[in-house]
Amino acid sequence: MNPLFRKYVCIAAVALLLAILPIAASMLGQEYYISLFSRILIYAIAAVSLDLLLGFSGMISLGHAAFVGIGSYVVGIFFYHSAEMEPLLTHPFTVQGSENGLIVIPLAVLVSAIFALVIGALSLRTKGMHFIMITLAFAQMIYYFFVSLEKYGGDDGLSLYARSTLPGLDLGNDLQFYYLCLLLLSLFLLFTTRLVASPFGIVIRGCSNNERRINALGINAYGYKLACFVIAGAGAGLAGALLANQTEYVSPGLMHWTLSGELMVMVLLGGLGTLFGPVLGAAAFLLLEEFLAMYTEHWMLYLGPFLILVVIFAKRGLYGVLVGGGKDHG
Amino acid sequence: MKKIGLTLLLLFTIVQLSTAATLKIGMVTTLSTKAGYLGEDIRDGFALAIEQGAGTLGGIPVELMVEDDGRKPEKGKQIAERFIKKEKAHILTGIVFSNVAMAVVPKVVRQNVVYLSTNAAPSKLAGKGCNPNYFSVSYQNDNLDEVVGQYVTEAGHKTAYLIAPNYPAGKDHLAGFKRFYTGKIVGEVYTKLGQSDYAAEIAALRAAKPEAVFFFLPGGMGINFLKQYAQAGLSKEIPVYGPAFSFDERILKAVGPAALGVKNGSQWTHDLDNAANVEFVKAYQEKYGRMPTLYAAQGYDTARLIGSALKAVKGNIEDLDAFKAELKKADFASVRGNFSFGVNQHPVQDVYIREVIETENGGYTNKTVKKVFSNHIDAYAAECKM
Amino acid sequence: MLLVVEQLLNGLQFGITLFLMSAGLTLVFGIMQVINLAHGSFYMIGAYVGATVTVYTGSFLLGIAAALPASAVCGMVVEIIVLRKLYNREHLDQVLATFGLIMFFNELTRIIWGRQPLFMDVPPWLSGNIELLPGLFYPTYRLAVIGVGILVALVLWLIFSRTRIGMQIRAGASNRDMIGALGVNIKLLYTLVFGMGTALAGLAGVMAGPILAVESGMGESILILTFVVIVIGGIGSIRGAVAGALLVGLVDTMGRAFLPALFRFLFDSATADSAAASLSSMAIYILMAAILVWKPKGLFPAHS
Amino acid sequence: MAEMLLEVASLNKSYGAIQATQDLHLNIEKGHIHALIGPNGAGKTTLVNQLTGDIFPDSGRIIYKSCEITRMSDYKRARLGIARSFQITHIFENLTVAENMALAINARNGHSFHFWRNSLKSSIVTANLDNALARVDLGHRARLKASHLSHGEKRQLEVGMALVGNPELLILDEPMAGMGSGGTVELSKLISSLKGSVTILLVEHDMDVVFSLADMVTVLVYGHNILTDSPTNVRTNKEVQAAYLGESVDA
Amino acid sequence: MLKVDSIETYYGQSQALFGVTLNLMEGEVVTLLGRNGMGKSTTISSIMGLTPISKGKISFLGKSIDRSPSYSIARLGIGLVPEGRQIFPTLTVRENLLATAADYTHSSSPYTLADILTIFPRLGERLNNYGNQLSGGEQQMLAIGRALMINPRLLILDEATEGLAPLVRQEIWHGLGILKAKGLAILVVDKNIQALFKIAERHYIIEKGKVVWTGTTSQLQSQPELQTQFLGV
Repeated sequence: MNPLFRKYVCIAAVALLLAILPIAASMLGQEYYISLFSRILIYAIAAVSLDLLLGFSGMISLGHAAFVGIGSYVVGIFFYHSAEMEPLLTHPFTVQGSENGLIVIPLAVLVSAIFALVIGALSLRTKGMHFIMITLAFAQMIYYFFVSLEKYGGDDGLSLYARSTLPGLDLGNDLQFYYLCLLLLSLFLLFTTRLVASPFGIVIRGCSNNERRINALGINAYGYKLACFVIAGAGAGLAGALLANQTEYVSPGLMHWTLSGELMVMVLLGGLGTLFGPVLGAAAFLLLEEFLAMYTEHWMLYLGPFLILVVIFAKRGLYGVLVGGGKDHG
Repeated sequence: MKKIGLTLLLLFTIVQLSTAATLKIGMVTTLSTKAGYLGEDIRDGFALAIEQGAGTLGGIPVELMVEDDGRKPEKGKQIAERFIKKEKAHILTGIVFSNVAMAVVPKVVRQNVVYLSTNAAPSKLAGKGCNPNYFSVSYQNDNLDEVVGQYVTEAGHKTAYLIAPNYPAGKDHLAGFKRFYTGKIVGEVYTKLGQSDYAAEIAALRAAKPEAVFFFLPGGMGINFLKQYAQAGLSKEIPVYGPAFSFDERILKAVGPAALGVKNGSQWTHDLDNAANVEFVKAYQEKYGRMPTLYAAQGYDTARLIGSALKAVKGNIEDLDAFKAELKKADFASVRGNFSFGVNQHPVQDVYIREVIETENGGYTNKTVKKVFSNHIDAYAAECKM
Repeated sequence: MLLVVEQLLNGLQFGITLFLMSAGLTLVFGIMQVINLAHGSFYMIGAYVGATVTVYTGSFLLGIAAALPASAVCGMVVEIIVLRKLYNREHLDQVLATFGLIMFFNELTRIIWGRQPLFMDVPPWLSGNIELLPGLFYPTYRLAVIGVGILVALVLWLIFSRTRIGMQIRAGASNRDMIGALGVNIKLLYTLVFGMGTALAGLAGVMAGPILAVESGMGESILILTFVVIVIGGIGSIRGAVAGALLVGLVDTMGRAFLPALFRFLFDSATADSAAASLSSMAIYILMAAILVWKPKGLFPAHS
Repeated sequence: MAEMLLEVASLNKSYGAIQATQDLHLNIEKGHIHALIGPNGAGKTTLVNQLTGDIFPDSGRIIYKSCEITRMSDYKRARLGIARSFQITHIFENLTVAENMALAINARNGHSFHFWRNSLKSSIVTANLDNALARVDLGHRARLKASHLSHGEKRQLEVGMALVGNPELLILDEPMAGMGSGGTVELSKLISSLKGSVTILLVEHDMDVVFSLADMVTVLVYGHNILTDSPTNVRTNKEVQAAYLGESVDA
Repeated sequence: MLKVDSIETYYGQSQALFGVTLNLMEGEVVTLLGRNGMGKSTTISSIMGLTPISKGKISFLGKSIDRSPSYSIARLGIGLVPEGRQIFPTLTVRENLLATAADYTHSSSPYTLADILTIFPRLGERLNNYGNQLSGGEQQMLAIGRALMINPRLLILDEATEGLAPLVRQEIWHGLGILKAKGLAILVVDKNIQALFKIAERHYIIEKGKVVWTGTTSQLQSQPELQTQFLGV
């Protein structure tokens, strides 16, 4: 089969499956899977955003979960203030809490992007292993900050008691929430697919291959990498905002470095440098975790070596298995 | 493509499996991570009660589904959701940690499912956040600190030094102690969550010269602290106190002699003299070959409470309100002796001070020293509007 | 004043434990360019084996004697089976594969030793306190840890500067092909170096056993600190590891010891307590970020 | 007097005890193909890297179009019209040939900060891509991933990318390295076709190429400019002979 | 002693050697000549096992070495003085000499530090300097000394005097003269043909990955056109 054709068939098949899955699940009386798959879609957004860093720009961030956490806390904190009828900020101007998804979700994306801008601006001064570690350090800082943030529950986290409101939608309804996630994932994939093929995208991909050459062409690689870092952070923030809604709960646990590690695993499992791959990776990882844990308490004993095997032998991940082709953008 | 097929296959297998007739109880607990033994004990205590009833609780056949939350709130939530939506469980239990409970419980109880806590009982769920579908069979988190506060006051220590991890539960626990302690607090230190070395804190503590030290450091943190405290030679100089969490039999095994003589607060000890307890301790040791911990006792009590209510409603929990009413009666022989529920459906029970002693075979355990509170009600009950 | 001295000692002792961990990790990274997240697992293996043997035989020294080869052998087996395949791969692959190793080892110890922490006590001949200065008592065991750390640093220094194997290791770090072309079996050398690094981690683990809870997953908390140390110090540099370890040990300890008092001058006590606690838990990460922003390759970059 | 495009004065750079560039003076006349030759280790690449801003000299000055650029960062120099090809092929292996070229085109035109539009479909790219590819004879390879090109084609792409946007100074660091004879001829033709329109600093070992193309040749030994002269004079110079063939030329 | 039989070598996809054949007898000094980029260094690194060959055979002292790791090739008795010297920069001169020293060939009188210092007295003054503090010539001497310290039967020098000052070259040629007198076989890559005429018996000229000419010193001297065609300026 022509690889390109095969790729489109696969994407269409997965898209179709995702579209009909909740309906099928309801018909079979297995509504539970709707929420599991909402979670998968959300993690897929986070994984795709991380793939922009790992797979396309060569920036290995071990602190990506921090942005997921920040996004979720924005939703959580605004919800908390809305529920407690207490202004979030009185000085220098008043900010009220909100449960409105049209406000809090974009705000979550924005705040994550701002954090990514600051963290990225500092981290990108370093390279290689230092970059890995400095991103980890920033994530740990944010983690400990929220652990000790008593007002918002610290390590115990914050319960939301309801999902955000959106005009014309009831997010409390798992089915509607699922389709919102699916829509946002699709839009995010569309955006990132265009992004990596855009002039900006080829600069970014060039950076991962040869930063010196990018500079020799008269492009300041730093600025582009930073922009990419910010976009990835914003994507993670979007995932965080949705995750807060899905679990109706936020906690610093979302920012722990092991979660960053798991996001990396999803990207790799699905296929590094393929935007579509991390979606599969997120699904595979969460399903594996779910079902392995059902069969054995010691599921990590199997997942660990499995990961190593994937790293050593199946670099292109699930995407490579399905589509066959090497790295590409799609 | 293969994977999708696999998923579908799994889906159908699960549909087939989920058609058994027994009553399902979902246990979300922590089996992995460093704290895995807590969940293990809860599960084992619970399972013991089922085994004693030959696969039933109160004569009603039950199936216990246990799954590891890995101490991750969202994972706990995920499992709970599966138990409810897929397995159609009406009773959930088992959570060890407050943060998991805070993520899982509010959503669960809104879905008309009964949740019985075998351990974590954060203040938020005891006061304003109380719910008719939520029962704590263990305690309210602060109880075990309050009893120590009272005891330290009674013991005549005029100054105390407090240590807890820097997170809300740590602050809650210290607040519990302070609620009943009337002496002077000469130091209140919050440490990093998961901290392993306490040399700096111990040095500062020594310099502050308190008459007593109270700490809340669950799990490995407590082991580290106690060992290092003893190594610094302080255990002979300044008595240390804490809630039972750092003195269960399995932790004591890891702490060794460093904990000998330390007094701690608990609602249960293996030597409590009542028939249910004697039977439980004996049966548990026979089955698992180790001393039960308070977590095991909590798991066991929870199972037996469920049994008593199931028996009363003859296994019909479709009428959930009737079932809850029976639960609330707490008509079972608790291994703790006195046990009833308060308005917020948290225990009204006796709370004791215990002391760590060495057993004949060189192990370590607790012996009851004194009953400090009788029919103690938690501090948040008044805030509960139910 | 005595308190300050005591806290400095505490910082030193913490730093030295970190050094034992970092030395191995930085060697492995400096020479083989491989990031090993599983380094903490060898610390855990050292602690578990040490605790088991110590309890079984009643001898702490036998515990150490068993822990070192156990962690070294585990390390070398892992090197041969997994890491050799990753030397020429990107850091990302190494991070992920060793992340898998962490999962595996944590679960394995849980299966072998059960879920509850193991007991390990200070040997009687090292228990008690020593009066270092009038009024300053310090636990003997912690002094012993400081002593062992300094000894290890000296031995490492001797190995590196005085022995042929040390020269070959340094030579291999700068030019792998050349050292091979001069008749040195570089693969074997790497395996040995890796084993040495994991043995040091095992030593750190068994030394920590009497002070800390020996439990599954104990490696992760120290692992992150270890990475902080070697990144601050400059990856691949033993000198950097010494400097980074002491810096992290001191900053962390001093922050915990004196920030609360300092903050009480500025805020009311409740605010001061929690602000100081938050800041001291973030202190080393702030330190690391600051150093990297100032010197992106760490304090003593090895390949300058 | 002819107009100088690049002037290098008293440039020094050392690595440890090795003086890689030693009191170096060099002037490159506008429009010339100026060759830089010298034995291995003479400091040619070190000099190139200082000219492009990859590394900074210890002392000395580099003046480009009467503007001092000694410590200007690499990407800013590129924007001033200094383009380079690398000694070791530095194309983007993970991009297609067309994308490589489009990257260069966008970069030269300051059109890279677009997130949405396809990189190959912007007007500036469509207007220039075919020409740019044709110039280095890679039109038929446009959709191929660069890693799949032959060595010679990679070098052609390398040079082609440096040529995009018509730089004023083109620095070619051993463009012929590792090429078969056919490729050498192709590339020589390309370079000679640029003569006059672009100033070129050519670092090359292949003396046939150097002497057939260069207007001026500089010989570098120990990081020092021992001679700058016309090809004919360089060819017959004793000192150069010594540098290449050893001191005992007359032995 | 050394037999290289029509080897082909690739760097990634680009072929560098197109069937190089050469051989070398015990005690012989042979040169490999050719302009830059023609495959001389690739030939050397293929012999040393650093760049695997895809076709052909290499044997040393009758043992096939074309699939051996480089350390075992070295242990058979081939000492490499690589292009660019590749001194270990973080080791002192003494350490550079001692780190890998070994008597792999069970020589009757293995080299000692003192022997090396006799051949290259200049190194004696620099014993405690680090590799990166040496001048190019000193590095070259050190690289030769380092290779001798493994007591090779064959010494391979890649670009032995490239970029060195005339006086330093003299010192190095002088040192090689001593080694030749001791009966060591030497394969040398250099452009400095005049000096090579004095010590080498035979020559191979490589052009575009192939041996295009081979013959003795007198043959090469009698054909000056070869020098301009393949080597000269």
